[in-house]
Amino acid sequence: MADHDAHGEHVQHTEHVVPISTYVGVFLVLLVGTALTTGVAYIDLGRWNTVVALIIAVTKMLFVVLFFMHVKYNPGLTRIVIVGAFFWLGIMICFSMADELTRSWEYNPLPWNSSIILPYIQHFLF
Amino acid sequence: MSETALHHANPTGFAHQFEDLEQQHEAGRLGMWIFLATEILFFGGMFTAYTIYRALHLPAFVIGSHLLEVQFGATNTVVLICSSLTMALAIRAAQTGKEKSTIIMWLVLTMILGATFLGLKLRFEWYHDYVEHIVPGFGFVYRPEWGSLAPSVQMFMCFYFFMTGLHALHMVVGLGILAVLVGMAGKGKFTSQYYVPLEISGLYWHFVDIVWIFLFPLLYLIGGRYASGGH
Amino acid sequence: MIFDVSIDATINAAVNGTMTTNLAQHGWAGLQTLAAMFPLQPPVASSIAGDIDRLYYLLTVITLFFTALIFSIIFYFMVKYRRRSNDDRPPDIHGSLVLELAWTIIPSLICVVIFVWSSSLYIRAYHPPANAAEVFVIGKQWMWHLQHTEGPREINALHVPVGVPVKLTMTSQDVIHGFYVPAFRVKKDVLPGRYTSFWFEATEAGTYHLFCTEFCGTSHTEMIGWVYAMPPREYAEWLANNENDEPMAQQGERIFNHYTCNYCHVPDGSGRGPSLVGIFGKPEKLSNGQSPVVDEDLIRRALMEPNSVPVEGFAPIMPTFKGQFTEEQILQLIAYVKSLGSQERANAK
Amino acid sequence: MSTATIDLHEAPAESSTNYLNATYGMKSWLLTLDHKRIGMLYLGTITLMFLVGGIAAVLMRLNLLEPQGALVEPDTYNKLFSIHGILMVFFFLVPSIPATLGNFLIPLMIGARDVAFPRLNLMSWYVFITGCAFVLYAVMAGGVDTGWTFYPPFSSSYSHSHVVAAALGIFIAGFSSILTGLNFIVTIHKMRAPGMTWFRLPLFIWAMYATSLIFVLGTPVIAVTLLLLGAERLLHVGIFDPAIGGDPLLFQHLFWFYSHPAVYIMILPGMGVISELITAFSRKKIFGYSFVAFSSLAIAIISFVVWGHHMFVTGQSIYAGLVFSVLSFVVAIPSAVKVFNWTATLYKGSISYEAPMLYALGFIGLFTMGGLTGLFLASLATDIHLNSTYFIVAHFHYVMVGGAVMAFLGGIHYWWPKITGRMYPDLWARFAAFVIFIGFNLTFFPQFMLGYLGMPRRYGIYPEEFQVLNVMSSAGASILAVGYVIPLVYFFWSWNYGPPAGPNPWGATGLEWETASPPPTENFEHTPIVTEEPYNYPTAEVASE
Repeated sequence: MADHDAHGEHVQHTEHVVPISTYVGVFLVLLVGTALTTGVAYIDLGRWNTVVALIIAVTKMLFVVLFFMHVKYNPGLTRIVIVGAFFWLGIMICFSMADELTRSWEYNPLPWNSSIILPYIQHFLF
Repeated sequence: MSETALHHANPTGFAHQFEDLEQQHEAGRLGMWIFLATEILFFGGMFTAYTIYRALHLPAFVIGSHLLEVQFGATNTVVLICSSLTMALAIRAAQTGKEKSTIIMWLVLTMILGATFLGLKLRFEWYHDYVEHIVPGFGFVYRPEWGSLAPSVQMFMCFYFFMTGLHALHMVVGLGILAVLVGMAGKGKFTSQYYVPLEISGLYWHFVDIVWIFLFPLLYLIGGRYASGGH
Repeated sequence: MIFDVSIDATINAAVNGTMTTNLAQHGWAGLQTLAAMFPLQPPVASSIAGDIDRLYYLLTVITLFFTALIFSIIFYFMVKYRRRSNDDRPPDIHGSLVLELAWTIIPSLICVVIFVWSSSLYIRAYHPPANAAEVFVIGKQWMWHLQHTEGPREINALHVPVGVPVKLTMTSQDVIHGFYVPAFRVKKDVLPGRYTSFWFEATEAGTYHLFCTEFCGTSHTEMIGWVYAMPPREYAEWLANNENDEPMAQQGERIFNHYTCNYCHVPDGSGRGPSLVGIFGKPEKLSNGQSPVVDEDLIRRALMEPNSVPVEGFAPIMPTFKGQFTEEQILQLIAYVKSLGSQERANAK
Repeated sequence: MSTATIDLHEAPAESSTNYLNATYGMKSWLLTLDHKRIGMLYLGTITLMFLVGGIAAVLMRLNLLEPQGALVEPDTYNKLFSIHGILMVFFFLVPSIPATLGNFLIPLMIGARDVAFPRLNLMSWYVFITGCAFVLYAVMAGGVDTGWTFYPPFSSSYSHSHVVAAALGIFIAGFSSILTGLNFIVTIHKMRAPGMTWFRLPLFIWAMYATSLIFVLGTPVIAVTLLLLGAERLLHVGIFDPAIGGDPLLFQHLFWFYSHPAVYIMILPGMGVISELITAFSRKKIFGYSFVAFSSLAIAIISFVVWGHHMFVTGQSIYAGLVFSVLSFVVAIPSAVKVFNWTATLYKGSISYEAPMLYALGFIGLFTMGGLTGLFLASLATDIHLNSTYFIVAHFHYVMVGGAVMAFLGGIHYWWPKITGRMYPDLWARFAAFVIFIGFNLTFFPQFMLGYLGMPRRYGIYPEEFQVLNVMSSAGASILAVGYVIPLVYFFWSWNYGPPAGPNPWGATGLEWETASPPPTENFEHTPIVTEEPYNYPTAEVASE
């Protein structure tokens, strides 16, 4: 590593001034999103209601994060922090769900349990 | 929460431990983003519990969701989105070196919108819920039409109050930060060179907005409204 | 059995110096004394205990080997490369990719072997064979309440036959408890509001400790008891001597009729509720599209929160029975529903 | 690569004013923004908490001398082990190395004047002592008897002790962890001196960075979990109570989502300290720098997906158990990599045996034992038998006490001259290290045997056949207690009367040794410029020139 690498992320930060038109545009997108998500709730889409609602929510969040929170104009580190946080949230939800939703699963013998491999290991070791 | 902001409310605007103002800004911004990451996990604990119970008790959660009034949830969403816009404009005003009165105007507008959100929530939602005996722990009454799902309906209401309550608490803290910012702006602290406190407080405010963007469909719109057709 | 040796006697022996004399004069006897003072394992009394011990000893060997390896290398380096003068100049060593890979891959392989072996034992421990005898357990602060399918009740004691697989279905009346029999190498937490289970097959007759292993309050340490593993004949005698209680299924049927469950759940399916005959262990179609397998937990849920298990083709009119049954009565009802299945099978034959 | 030499005994001009004597008075300490003083404030606080937790441990071991309980009522015993666990885990081990040595050393090691947010740093200490106050209140008001794990429904509905105050204390102290972690991450990212690239960072910094990640990502979850628990207990409604369809296992999931990584909060900084000690006392580069550095990050990340191994017998799904088991084995690998690299670092070194090095070697041995016995618990079948027995107690004490506390003591001994500018009697220190090593093994090795014999943990009364091993363990504990008191005594002596240490008594590399002892308030007279890798000790090639 060479010396000039120090302050590696300390890139010259040009303060980006977002035009008002962009802000207003994002604002309008958010309003439309809210109207859409409320409206869709009155249409029966079965389980897709939830999916659509979440897609709209994520889209709205992306607009807020990218423009209102200036992430579009920020260095990569900020994005790593955000993605990291959601990744960790994903870990928590997925692994907890993995337990809660598989508790009542029927037992299905796995191939390596069906006394094919095990005797060999035990025989080999003892 | 407000600590990062307050820390930077240093009168000189520049803290001795940094090499230059640029480094200080970067540090402040990164600090706030990391704080928001912890906030994501903080709310995340509740979202995890919510997701699991929703999967296990969906019918009861639908009943519970239909106890909430969509129009207030939607109105509050719009109010918060407006406040995010005014917050962004306050920062922009500082960035572009506008008069301090302009900055203060946008900040005060943001505060008014935030207060409106809390007012609506308290007066038209929580108070009503209290009157209708659907606040868990405060005279919650099982309704006969819920049948044996009543305990799970109560659980949904627990989630509703924990999550919106925690969100409202963050709003209150946000209002406090905004008040400090208004004071700082009044003293002419913010220039086009130095507005980091504004910027990172803005990040916090937008974050609180995002939490609501998720809470609204997850709490108010479970299972759709087509069955009961709203209220 | 090693546990039969009196500890006091051994300590006295050790104090009097007889142990050391023994070691010198009669090595084997001395070792036995030592083994009595420091037994390494509880009695091996179930079909899975020996297997778990073997895995345990393998892990012990691995642990000792690597600890000894690290310690001896460190000691060797400490002596060989001790600082001789302040002007020592060690060579410039950065690392070695080969070594790094070696000590990443070799432990990984060891871990894979242990994982596969261990997991298969684990699955075995928690999947009872179909012919297992059933005992139902209720944990409450601070006692164990057990009932055999045949009817006898026990408190803080469990009589089981040797050579017969026994399945325990457990629940708690208050907080979380843990059911642990060291001699069988089995343990499972006992939770309120749902059923957990495990099984074992005793292989040695004897009297073994039963512990509560999930902290449950003031008298947690007194929530202990004994497991009596008996030869089948003695066990049959014990059952015969304790037939004050009728079988659990009959008790369940009595409750079933007393609460007029039989008005709706008519065996031929013509009632207002679904027939319960033969449903246990089979998937049941619900009106929300799911078809969960009927197990203990589902029956419990159907009693407590019937609206959450709406059976297809029936109106959701069943009232909740929350708070109306004791945990014991629910278990008896479950035993009754289970027996309905086997009766049908018996009739078919 | 590196041809630069360091004159090991070159001393910068002695600065007469340093961070200790720059200002005087209570107020100058209580309002200080200096990271070094804040580190000292933490050191005092956690030492106090360690003493209280230690007294609880001593009483427990005394009680266990006799099967029927030699000393206290069962209820009191339950409160003793609960308070021992709560204090030691949340109020000693979690903040131990990060908040004291981390606070003191991170800016020094990266060549900065202070951490990024000094006021936040001071605030974190006030938050921490507020948490301490709540927990100590819970102790004095009658104690708490749920164990440090707070499992509902016992903690939410059945316990009659001061659960809410204790949980609130942990909740508050959690924010101190979050603030500290946040501060460290920003400091390490943004405050490095010119030339201090990521791969020139001392390994202690890498370890602290990994630890901070866990602080920031894990602690909020325990905070919200305890909040829910408190609400459930106070309002009698909630989401963990099975009576209304809640799942008590969900609490365990959320609790261990933080509390398993928290184990790595305790051990990772220790590993960082050991990397510093091993290199300094063998005057050699670390073997496989990048492997040691990245294994810290790997541990921090994988530690978040293994929590279910605490729940193999608690009614968790078998399928989840399989996944968590295999991931638990995976997390063992980076730890093994570290141990092997430390050992290889000794090869052809110039090894000396001052007290810190004895602690470091003790750490490697005990951590190896602790880590390997973890395999017994990651392995599903053996965990059925060993879960909730003394085997677990022994295992985590080998990691947390044999590992984290040994490293903490080693680090304190190593940097004490830097912190105070004074030496301590090395002979006494070596003696203490020896006593602690012996006492520790005598205390906790018998507990492995007790565990396999089937003695459950949290038992104040136990069957007679377990007495011999328990008496051995208690005897060891008394030796261990003496071992802990000795350093306390000579450190107090050294603080006042110790001979001056000079800037670099060990001849070690690293920016912290290039400034005066104790360092001036601003750490360095001029911002240092880094031109070489860490641990760049003179090598044979240099000597031949």
